[in-house]
Amino acid sequence: MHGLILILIVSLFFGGIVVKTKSICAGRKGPGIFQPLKDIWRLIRKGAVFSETATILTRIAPSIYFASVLLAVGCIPFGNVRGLLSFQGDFVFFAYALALGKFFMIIAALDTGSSFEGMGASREAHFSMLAEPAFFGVIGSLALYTGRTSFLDIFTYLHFGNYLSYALGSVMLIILVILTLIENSRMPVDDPNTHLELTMIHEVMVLDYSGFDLGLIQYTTNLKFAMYAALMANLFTGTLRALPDILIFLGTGFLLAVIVGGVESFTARLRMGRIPQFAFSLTSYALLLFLLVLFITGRFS
Amino acid sequence: MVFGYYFGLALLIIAGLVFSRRTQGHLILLGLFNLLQWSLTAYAGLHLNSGTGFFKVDALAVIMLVVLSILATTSSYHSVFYLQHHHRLHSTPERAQSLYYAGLCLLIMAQTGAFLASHIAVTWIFVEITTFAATIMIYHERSEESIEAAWKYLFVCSVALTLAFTGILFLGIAAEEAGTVNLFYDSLVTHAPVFNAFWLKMAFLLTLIGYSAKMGIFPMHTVTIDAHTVAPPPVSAFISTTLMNVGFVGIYRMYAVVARTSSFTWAKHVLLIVGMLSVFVAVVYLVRVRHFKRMFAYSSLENMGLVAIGLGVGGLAYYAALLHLIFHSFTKASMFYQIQQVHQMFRTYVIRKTGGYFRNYPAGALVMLLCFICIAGIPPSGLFISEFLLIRAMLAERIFAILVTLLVLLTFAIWALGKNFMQLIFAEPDQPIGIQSETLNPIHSLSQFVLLGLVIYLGLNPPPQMVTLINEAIKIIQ
Amino acid sequence: MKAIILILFAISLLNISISNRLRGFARLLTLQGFLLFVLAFIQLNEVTILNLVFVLLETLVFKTIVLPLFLDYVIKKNRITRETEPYVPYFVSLLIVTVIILASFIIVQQIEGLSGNTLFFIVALSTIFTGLYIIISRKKLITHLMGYVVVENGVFILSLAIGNEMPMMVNTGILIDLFIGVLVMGIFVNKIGDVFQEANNEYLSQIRD
Amino acid sequence: MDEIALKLLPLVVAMLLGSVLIALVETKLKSLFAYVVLVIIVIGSSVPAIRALAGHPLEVIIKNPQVFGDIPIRIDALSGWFILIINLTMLTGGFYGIGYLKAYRKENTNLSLHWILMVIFHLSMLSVCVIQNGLLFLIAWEIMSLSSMLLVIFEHYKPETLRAGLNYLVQMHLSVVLLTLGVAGLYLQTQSFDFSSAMQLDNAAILPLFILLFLGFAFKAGFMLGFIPLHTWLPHAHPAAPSHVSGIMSGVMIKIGIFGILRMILLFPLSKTGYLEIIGWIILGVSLASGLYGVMLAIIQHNLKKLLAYHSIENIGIIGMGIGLGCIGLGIDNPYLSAAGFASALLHTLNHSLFKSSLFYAAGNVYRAAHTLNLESLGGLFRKMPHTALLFLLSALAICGLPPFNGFISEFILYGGLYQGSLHARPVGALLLILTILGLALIGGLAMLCFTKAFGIVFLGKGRKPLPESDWQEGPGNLIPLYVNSGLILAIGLFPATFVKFLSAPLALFIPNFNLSFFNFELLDNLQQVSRATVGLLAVSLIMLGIRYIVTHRTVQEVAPTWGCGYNGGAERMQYTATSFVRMYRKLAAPVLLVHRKNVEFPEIFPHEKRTYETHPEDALEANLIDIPIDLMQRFLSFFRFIQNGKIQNYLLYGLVFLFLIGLLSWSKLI
Repeated sequence: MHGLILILIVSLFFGGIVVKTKSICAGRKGPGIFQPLKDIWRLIRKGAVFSETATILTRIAPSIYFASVLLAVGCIPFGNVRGLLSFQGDFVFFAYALALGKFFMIIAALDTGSSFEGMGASREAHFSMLAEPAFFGVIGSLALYTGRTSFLDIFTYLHFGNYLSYALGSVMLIILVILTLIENSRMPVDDPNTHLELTMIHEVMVLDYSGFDLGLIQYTTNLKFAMYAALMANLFTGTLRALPDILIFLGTGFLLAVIVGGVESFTARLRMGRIPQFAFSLTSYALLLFLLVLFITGRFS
Repeated sequence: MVFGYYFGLALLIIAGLVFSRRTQGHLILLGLFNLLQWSLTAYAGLHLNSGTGFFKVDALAVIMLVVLSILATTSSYHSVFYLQHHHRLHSTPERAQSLYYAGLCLLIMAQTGAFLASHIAVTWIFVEITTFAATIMIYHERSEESIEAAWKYLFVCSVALTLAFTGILFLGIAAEEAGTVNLFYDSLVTHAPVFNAFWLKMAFLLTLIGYSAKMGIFPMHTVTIDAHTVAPPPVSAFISTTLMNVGFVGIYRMYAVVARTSSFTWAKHVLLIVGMLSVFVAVVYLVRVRHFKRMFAYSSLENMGLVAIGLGVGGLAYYAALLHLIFHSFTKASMFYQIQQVHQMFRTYVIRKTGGYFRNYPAGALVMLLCFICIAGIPPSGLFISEFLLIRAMLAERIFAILVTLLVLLTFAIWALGKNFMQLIFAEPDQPIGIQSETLNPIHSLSQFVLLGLVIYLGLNPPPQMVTLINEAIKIIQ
Repeated sequence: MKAIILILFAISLLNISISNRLRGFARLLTLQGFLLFVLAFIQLNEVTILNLVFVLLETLVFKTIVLPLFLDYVIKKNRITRETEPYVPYFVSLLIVTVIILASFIIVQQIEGLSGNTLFFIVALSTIFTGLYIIISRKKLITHLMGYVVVENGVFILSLAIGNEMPMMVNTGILIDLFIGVLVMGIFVNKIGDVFQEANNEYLSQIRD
Repeated sequence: MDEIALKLLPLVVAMLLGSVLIALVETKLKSLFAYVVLVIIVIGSSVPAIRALAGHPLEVIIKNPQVFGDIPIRIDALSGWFILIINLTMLTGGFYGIGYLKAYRKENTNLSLHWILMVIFHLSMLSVCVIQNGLLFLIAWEIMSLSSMLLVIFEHYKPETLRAGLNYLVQMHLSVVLLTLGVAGLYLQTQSFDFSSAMQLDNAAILPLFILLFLGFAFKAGFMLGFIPLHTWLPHAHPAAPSHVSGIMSGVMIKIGIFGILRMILLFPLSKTGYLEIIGWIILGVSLASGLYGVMLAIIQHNLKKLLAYHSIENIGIIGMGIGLGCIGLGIDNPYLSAAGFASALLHTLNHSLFKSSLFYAAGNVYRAAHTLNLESLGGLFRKMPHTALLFLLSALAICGLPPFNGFISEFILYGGLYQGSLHARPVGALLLILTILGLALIGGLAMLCFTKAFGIVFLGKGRKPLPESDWQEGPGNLIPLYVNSGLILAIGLFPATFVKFLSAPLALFIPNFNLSFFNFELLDNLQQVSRATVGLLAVSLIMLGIRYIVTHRTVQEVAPTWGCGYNGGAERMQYTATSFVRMYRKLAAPVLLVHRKNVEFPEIFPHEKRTYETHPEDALEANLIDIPIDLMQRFLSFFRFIQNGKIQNYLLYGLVFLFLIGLLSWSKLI
């Protein structure tokens, strides 16, 4: 249960740290860590303006998006303590719950009938489609390595073997980081603070949202970041007791925010045509990882 | 002496038909003739394997006689309607009607003679008579096309039958060398192994080519197709079914002679070649045919090709060939009877000009649909059972290459048949339809429902008598 | 004696192949009919009155007298022009007929075990095939009829070769059939003559696919 | 003939009589009367099916010595399961049909033919599941294809419907030809038509017969076997058929192909030959290929029904993967793998028939309202038909396999099986299985792209072309089937364990020594957890909606035109269209797809007419694997046109040439 609380805490300050690192890299002082949280709180209390062509779907989509991410978060174990939901193959539920959220956001974007949101929806659908197999590849190699098929068992048995599992963990970390960047459409894939609708992906999908729904969506993006941070943390917790686990969790969350901020400050956005190759390269990395695992577990005699 | 009475009475009725002028006279005589025909069939059925002089009743003859009698009654039934309808349109002279009826009865009598004949030359004579009878009826409509078709049919059939007669003479030479005297089938069959192989092969080949004009398979099939196109529908129903059976019987009896000799495998291969070529030629034209009756003619060519393949494959395929022949006769006859009503509605046989038959005349459209299902060999129909037996026999004989090409060709045929039938039944006609469907009363379609029901019922659970009869007929070859 | 007649018959075949006039063609047919009569007369050893009358009637009366008259009547009635209009030039058809005779000669030699009358078979086979060749290579309808008669003569010679085995009644029955065929065809040619002015084959190929 | 058979016979006779009566009932009552007949058949056939599923199968032998030999009618668990699926889809399809066919009230004869065929179609499908005699099976199989073909060409005045019907007829004939060869071969080996006689087949004969019958059944199922495109009839038949017919056909008739394959795996002693594992791998690979190919083509389709038809191929691929996995499990006799594989295959057949038929009914409603199914001219239909839109959304979510619905459950079991397999299989096997997992994930992603496009373009945004005035209204007639299906979809999604429990009987047939406790422990408990997760997802989203309502219902809610960067001319034509939505995908998948583009450029500097841009998606496989060979054959056949040219000389020449040919052949001893 406390895994869930930890992730919620990380999600609160995650947005602030990213903005903080970017402003420090740009030499500015930048707003406080909890500034995004205050914005969200302001939005939640404000009224909303809806487009005339929008149907009821626009109104219910953000709530379902948040609910699905919340359920996905519930699946993640914390150290050797099982998450809210833990069963054989819960990572399938994890991935498909996220997909449900995305599905609703895409059709909500199409609902307003504006060409910008259509463009955003189309890009979002394509990139998530290309990136999704990577997640399954990673989990597949983990399952093959540990011989188990649920999050809790995988992460607890991950470090029984020899030291190689940590090398394995680091390769997986890199893949998961890139996956986070694509899923939440951060810098290499999309520039969050651009103002030209034609280049946006994620921001343009929520162009017509305001008030409570906009606040909810922004909080959900932070929550997703925290979720991926928790996933990465699990790679390293292994069989440690509770206290160091909490530290590691918060540490990875902080570290991920700094990395995201850093990447955003120093790299430019990829050309729209190159993004599919970038997204699909993840799947080939996952396959490579799988071969590595096959080799490690000596099955390739 | 029963056959003597039959032929005497038959000739009497035909003479009466030729000279009587009044239509009631024609109807009475026609009814009488049908009665005579049925009584002969009943007699033949009861006295299997009996017979004197040049005629003998065996299983094959009985089967063919039963088919002939059924189709004779339905054809005369439809001929009456056809002539009334034709008379209303073209006011055909009395003389043409009486000639038509005389030709019909002559044809039936000649076919009966051909089935029952036990001497090879007697079969030939009766087949020659069928040619004359058929020519009279093809020429009935007195149009330019009917003259051309009648002349071609008469001329090519006569030349083909002359070739068949030379075949008989070669057989005579072979018999003379072997010392036997007569050319009766029984003696031929017993003495065949002794005959000189070359003469026997030449005889079989020439008989095959001669009777192919009658049976409508590859070498001389061309004229039967023209004949079907021009002849009045009840007549073409007759030509494309029972007349083909006559050709089949001619070849079958010759095949029986060859069956006991060393050149039997050679004969099987020749029949296989003939069968495959006929199916191929049929598909070549089925794919691009524009006229209904020509399409039916080509489908007959295809089915006769299948029968020839059945004979060529042997074993179970003999049973399949005979079964196929019987069912094909009934299906093809009902198709021609129904096309008569299609002509009444659309005034044309050209496929593109017809359409919307289902909306205007559902009973006829249902018959057409059943005809398509039966002729295409789609399962509920008996033709599927015979094709299934044929496939099983070919698998047993390990003739895979021919089987695959045959199945591909049959699929093309089904596509073509489907296209044309769907056009007739369901498509929209581009020009308004001739007469209203009220004048087309469904009673005319009754006979087709009976025939097609027969095909489906006999396919699924055939009565034991029929099965024993067919097995008896096969014993002639084995 | 029989050999001479058969050779004469073969010569008449050659002449038929190069006859460009219908009248010439008809006269050659009469010659063939007469030769057949002499041949049949010699060949039939068991001379019964019935056989003699029948053969006499059949060859002499029908083939040499009735048939030519009938053909002339048909030619005059339909005002058929005198040319036989073949597809193939005369010289080439002459070559073809000689080739046919040679071929039948070789074929008959191939078959062993023939009882003596090989010449009969050679002439019979060559007559049949020449008749078929004439039908195939001539345009006019009337020449088809004449070609058919030549084929019939060939068949008659063949039946003579083995005639005495075949029961006479069946043999004659067959020949009657052939003659009825020729008669009906002749009537038809008249009918065609009335409908089509020029009774050759261009008009007779409307029914095609 | 024991008493059950006596009970069966009057049922069948009553149905045939009933169907004849349909023609006599006058038009208004005709659809209703026919539906009553259908319901009676459903009740009559479900009783033995449920008893079979509950564990005691039924067997009746009918004697017919001449042609068929004895005809065994066996209803075991497998056929019981399929009979229930058929009955369910027929119920919803028939009900929807009544509403759908109201517009055709004036064509009386066409209607009565349609409903009689519907009854015959239902009876033939049931008999295919039940009859185990080879020849009678073929007859029932063909009657099924024939009656479905005649149902497809209901709107026969359109030429393209007839063409589609004919294409369908020929392809189904090919399927029957393959099956005939299989049954004939079977009869040759075992001298009896009874399917169960296949047990004593000797080794050499098993494989060829299995392949023949597999190809025959795969034709009906719509597999795309690499270079043997068996699927091409689907995208032609479904758009041409009326919606309730295409719903029933894709919902259940395709499954009869799957039933055939499963029945064969059950009957043929494949394990004896040792090939079972390799066959499993082949089926798995083939299904993955056909799944990917189906969804990749579905995305670029313009016609909504064609899109759904191609999607059926994808779902057949998923079912095939389940079967393949099951066979592999049987091959290396790992009970968990085979249980997971066959359970996912069987459950997905039920799921697919549920959501695919409701998608087609929704498409039927769209067609009734907009008289067109071309995605380019639809849009903004949510206002006109909110219920249909929401139910279409629900089925779309289910078909993409998203959590709270039934599609997720069968894919979840499949994923479990695939991962389990990759753990135990040899290295190469593990690699292949991971590739299948990646493929399945990619299929999920592509399906999501396809259905966001379909739902978003058709129902959301503004109408792209003015709607024709049509008096069609959303009424109970066309919504109840959708609600029934959606209710079942949600029920299976939320409480999977209860439904998977039914599967234990059919699974026991497949897995030799199948112990129930193992099945309960491994599969069912896990599904209990899954149901807790899905119920949790639903609960949390409802809570969130509640919170949202509490927070926002007092705040001011205004409505304003969509943000258009200041441009306020009508947004209809500025919206994203179906083609533009998937443009990036089309560029990526260009090599596989065959898309004809017609591009009218600006002729001169100051253009008069407007620039147009058209794309026509073609099925690449069909284009060069079917169309090219056919017109080659056509050209070859036209060489022989000269035979029937009317000249007498030629007719005689053929006889002589034939004589000469045979003489030559026999002289050279060739014959």
